[in-house]
Amino acid sequence: MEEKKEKTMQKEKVGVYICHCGTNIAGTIDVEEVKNWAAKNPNVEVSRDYEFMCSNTGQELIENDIKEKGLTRIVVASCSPHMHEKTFRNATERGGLNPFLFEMANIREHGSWATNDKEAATQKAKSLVNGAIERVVHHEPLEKIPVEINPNTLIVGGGIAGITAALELANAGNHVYLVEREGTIGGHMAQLDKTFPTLDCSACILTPKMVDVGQHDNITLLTYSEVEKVDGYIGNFEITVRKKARCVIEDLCTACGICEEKCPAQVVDEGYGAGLGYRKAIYRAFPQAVPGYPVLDKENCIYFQTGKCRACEKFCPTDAIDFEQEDEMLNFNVGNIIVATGYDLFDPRRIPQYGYGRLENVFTSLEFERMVNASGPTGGHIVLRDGETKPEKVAIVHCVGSRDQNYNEYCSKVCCMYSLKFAHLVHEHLPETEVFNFYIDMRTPGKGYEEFYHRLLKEDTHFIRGRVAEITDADHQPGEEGKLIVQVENTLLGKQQRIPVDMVILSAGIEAREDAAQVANLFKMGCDYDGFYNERHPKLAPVATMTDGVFIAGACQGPKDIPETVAQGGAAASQIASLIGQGTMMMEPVRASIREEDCSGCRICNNLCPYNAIEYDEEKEVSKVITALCQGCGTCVAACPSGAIDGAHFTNLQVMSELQGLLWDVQPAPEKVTA
Amino acid sequence: MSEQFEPVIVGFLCNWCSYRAADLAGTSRIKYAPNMRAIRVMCSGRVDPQFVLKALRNGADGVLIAGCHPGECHYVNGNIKALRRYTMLKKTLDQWGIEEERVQLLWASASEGTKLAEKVNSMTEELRELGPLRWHEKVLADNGAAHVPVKEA
Amino acid sequence: MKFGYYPGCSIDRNARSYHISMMAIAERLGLEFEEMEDWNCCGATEYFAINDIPAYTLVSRNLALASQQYSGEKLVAPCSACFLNLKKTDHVMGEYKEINQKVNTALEAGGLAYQPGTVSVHHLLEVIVKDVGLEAIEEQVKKPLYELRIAPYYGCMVPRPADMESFDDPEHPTSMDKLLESLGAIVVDFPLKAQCCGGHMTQISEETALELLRRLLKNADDYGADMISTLCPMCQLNLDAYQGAVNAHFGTDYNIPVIYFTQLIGLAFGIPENELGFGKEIVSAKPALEKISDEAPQEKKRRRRPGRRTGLPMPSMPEEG
Amino acid sequence: MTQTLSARAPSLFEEVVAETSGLGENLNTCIQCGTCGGSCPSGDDMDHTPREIFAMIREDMREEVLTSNTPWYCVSCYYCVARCPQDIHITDIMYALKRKAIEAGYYQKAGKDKAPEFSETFIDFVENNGRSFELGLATRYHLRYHPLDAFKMATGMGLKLFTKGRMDLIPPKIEGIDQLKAILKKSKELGGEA
Repeated sequence: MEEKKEKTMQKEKVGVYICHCGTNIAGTIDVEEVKNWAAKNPNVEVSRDYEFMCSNTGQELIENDIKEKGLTRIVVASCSPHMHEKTFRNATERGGLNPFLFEMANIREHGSWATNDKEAATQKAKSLVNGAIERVVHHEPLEKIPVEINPNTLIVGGGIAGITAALELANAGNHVYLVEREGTIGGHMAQLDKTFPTLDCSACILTPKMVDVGQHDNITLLTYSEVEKVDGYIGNFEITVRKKARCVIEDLCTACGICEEKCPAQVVDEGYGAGLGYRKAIYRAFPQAVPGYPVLDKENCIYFQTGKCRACEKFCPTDAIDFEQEDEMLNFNVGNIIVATGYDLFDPRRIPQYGYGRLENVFTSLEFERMVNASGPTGGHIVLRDGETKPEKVAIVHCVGSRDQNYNEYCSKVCCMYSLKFAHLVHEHLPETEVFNFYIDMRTPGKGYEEFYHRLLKEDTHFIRGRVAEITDADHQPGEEGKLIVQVENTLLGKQQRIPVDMVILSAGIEAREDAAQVANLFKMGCDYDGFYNERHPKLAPVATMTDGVFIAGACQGPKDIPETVAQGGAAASQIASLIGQGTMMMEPVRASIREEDCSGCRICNNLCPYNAIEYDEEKEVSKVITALCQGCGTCVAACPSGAIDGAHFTNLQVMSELQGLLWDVQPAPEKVTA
Repeated sequence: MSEQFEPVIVGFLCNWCSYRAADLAGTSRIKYAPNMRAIRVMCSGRVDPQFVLKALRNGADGVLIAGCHPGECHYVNGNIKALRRYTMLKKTLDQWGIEEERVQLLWASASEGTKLAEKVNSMTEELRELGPLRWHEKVLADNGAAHVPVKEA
Repeated sequence: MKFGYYPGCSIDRNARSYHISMMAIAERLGLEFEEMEDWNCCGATEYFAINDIPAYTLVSRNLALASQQYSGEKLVAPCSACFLNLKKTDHVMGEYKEINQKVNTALEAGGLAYQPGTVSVHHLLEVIVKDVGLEAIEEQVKKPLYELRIAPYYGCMVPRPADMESFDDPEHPTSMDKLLESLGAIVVDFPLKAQCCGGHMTQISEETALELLRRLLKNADDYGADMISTLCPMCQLNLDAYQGAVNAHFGTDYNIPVIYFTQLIGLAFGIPENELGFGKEIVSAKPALEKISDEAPQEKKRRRRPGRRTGLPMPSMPEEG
Repeated sequence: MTQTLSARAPSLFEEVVAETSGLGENLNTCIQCGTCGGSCPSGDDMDHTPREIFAMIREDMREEVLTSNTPWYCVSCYYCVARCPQDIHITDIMYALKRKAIEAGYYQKAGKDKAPEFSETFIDFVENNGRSFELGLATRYHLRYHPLDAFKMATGMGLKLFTKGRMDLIPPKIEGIDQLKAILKKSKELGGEA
């Protein structure tokens, strides 16, 4: 204690830089005032403000000041350290100082953006800057720890994003573990019939890629599997995957399909079939599934429920059915991870006035995709729920569950386009049928998208501008009997209209996966308010996350169409390829160490460490940190009764000094103490 | 309007969840009481009870410790350790007559910007009601006044 | 169970049968409704059209009285408009400081005060379904309403507005459906169950009002309802007293009695009709009541899902599992 | 609330929001989707849909808005409020428009003079007795404004209700009527027109 006290007196030359961030900070915080105030701190040599500290010129300011004015410590007050700590550490290093002699004050996220009260924001900024100055004085030079990057990659989710990324990495010669929850890869894209605006057959462009994945030497495909545990950090993650028992011996199965044919249990296919068709209890989602071997769904299997049947086993020509099969736990190491878990379709049952689930002939968009698909349950015929009747009038309702504060405030981005595609498909299949598209605003930004809308205008679709208020079978007027009535304000006419139709398609929006929050926690990512994963930077780092080595791609980050999803899958893969190319990565030196001379050998810390990184030296009767295992959480530092453990970059002295600096304006006057 | 007492709260926020929650509150432009000043620690398990005491002694009216949800700690279970220390610390503070609202513990994941902001608001409101802490009068007065100078000198 | 009771102006005369039947079933269910002393009118939908602060103030006098007279008991209102006005005023005073301040300044002139959130306002249906519970109701059923086809009518002000915590779905409420089913009755599909009866429109634009009423009657009739079950004096008055006017105006011949759900509960409990206020309705319930059978019907519930293999599967609804 | 120092007269939008005491403040977030107009049970009879009224308020079309029959056809069923994707308190805005129309003396022009008259008669009773009174309300409202309807009322439905024992002859009155009057007097001083 006494020793450190003396250290505080030692004068460091601190450079303080207050960023305006355009008006992001300067609009709320009086930057000039903070700068001038900071300059009065005895340790501060230079205090400056600048428009954009993260710009080249901003960084050069720091570099030049270090060189010209002999600064020994740097403080930048700007955004969150999660945003630009790295940037300014690099600048500090280029100036010739150890990068850890730098500290950041977060006056944007925690300051100017969090309040409109200019006076309070300025006061808070002073405190944060002061805390950083008092802290940085006690910083010590540290060296980063090199970590080797394991060239293997884990990709979670076998939709088009995961498939794209897997092929990119595998083709470059890297090994990929592709983990998919369902029995086959393909994702939502495999469920679609045509793709807008070019109307390519979705399966035709997707299945060759699926086959490539299935056959690739560099890809370990784990379907019907889920990631259970993720340990470690960039370069060396330890992954545990549960490979669920599919009751099929993969080595023996020839994917002949006889088991499926013979299985007597038929259930509604809520997965791939979107609830519109049936499947067996042992099934492949669709004939082109990759891998080709089926999955046995125990909940619906007659044998598992009643103890009798075993038809699949009886008929299997290669004895590939194994009812006793158990879940398997697989462990492997990877250097990087891509999360590409996709989206859930908004469940329109949440909007009761649209009648889905109550009114037979109200369909979801995915149901319609399956219906209009030639390999779907109706053989591609557009029919009502009775399976026969062709609709004479079809309503397509945009924005279901999107752009609505009661459900999701955001626009789902793809619905306008796929609704137009639906209108076109109805025209194509049933030329006599009238189609009504109900929209709030027609959103068609994208290559060839607006042109597609114009094509539909020529096809004589009725476009009614108005958000549908309700869909009912309660008729009021002649002509409405037995119909579904779509009630809407035609906002271009300013009139309420009731339009009787035979079929309604609800263009449901895109939502984050139901379990997005759990998955985010598993991989240490953040979710936004809507449950979509947070990218590191909305503009400049769209596929990286706040956790090094974990990347995201596709609709798990936000609503996206296929081209964008594919682009993200590729982007994530190329970022990882570049890390693999570097071979090593420098890690934060935030680690604990024990001062032998102060250690009493009480061993409290030994059991406290979650990584078993502290061992006891029987001979010397002291504890020791195994640096390679230590992750730097600091719980041992807080617990040591002798204060013998130092947490590098988070020492007691550093934290206490920051604390004292933060509270500069409320410190009780010293004379009060003795009063 | 009369001059309102504005408490100063020190927030110990863990690097992985709650500090990011505060970042998210900012990026989402959620406006909340500017009364909390944050210190970033790697884990809520790093929060040494003496940090809290130092904060109160040095003029803070309250301290918020925030970490990842139980079971979601970046360091396995550092937050549980924080909870244990917090529980013991509260007993001590209680004996000194320090109101329990002054030191609070919050679980906020990186996506819970709103939750963090709401907590800062509610805590600020509670501390406004309680008024300034006045550590030196409350804790050190009477018997306390005697021992401070003795020990240090 | 003890509750505070805000009857509302209609209960005294027009909706007497609501009050009578409510009290009759309360006895069987062990419920005690203690009427608020010196309550005043809630202003219905009229006061807000003239002056809003006085309108909130008018309602808040009742809330202030309730907070004085009861010690934490829930306040029950059987009338939809009263329920909404009481609940909304409490909610708005809590959310909007300016309104709270003005209302309390006005209350002070009468020596009263109200702290929003103190009184918990509930509609009678909510109390029956939630606090009493369907199991307790079923235990009391002595004469099930077998074969009686009922259209459950909720109207607008009980399920909505949705921004305050509502005990049922604002678009597709089902609590009364389940209640009536537990009495043994057949609940018909009634898509317009939460549509508006027109409220005071009968006094303002009869044509508009009659059209709204016609739709409701037609919809109930389309689904073969023997009667409409209601939970609001205004809905009852409009559908019952104006049914003749609807028939005269549109050349229809609807003859659908409109009965309070409390009367139906009483009936199933075996309480004699004359002790439940039957006979006060203008469209007589007699013919409908004669349809009640002693035998449980064979097929109990309507099924909407088409059978397997014929046609396409229907999406399942949460309650169907 | 009244921080604006500008000399310009308040726009209709600002006035309407002020009239709702805050409940209508997100009216400016209307995205003109028409959910309200589509949901309205009496939308057919309105000369402008609620959505149009909101657009007109934004464009400061004072006279057109305040002479519109739209608010008077609102039955307060709250469908629009429950469904509005922007969480706008439409019913309360309609109430506010009614009050503004009465204040501006515009409501006769809306051709819907019956509604404010009915409301005023109703409130007369409540303010003087503390309770409403159906028979008195009906006869007085009709006699004062629509004598022919009063005859129809007395011989038709009113008679039926009367014989069923569903109408009072004497108006009910609360005990604390003086207290109520004092409270309402004060509230009117606080809440706009007295």
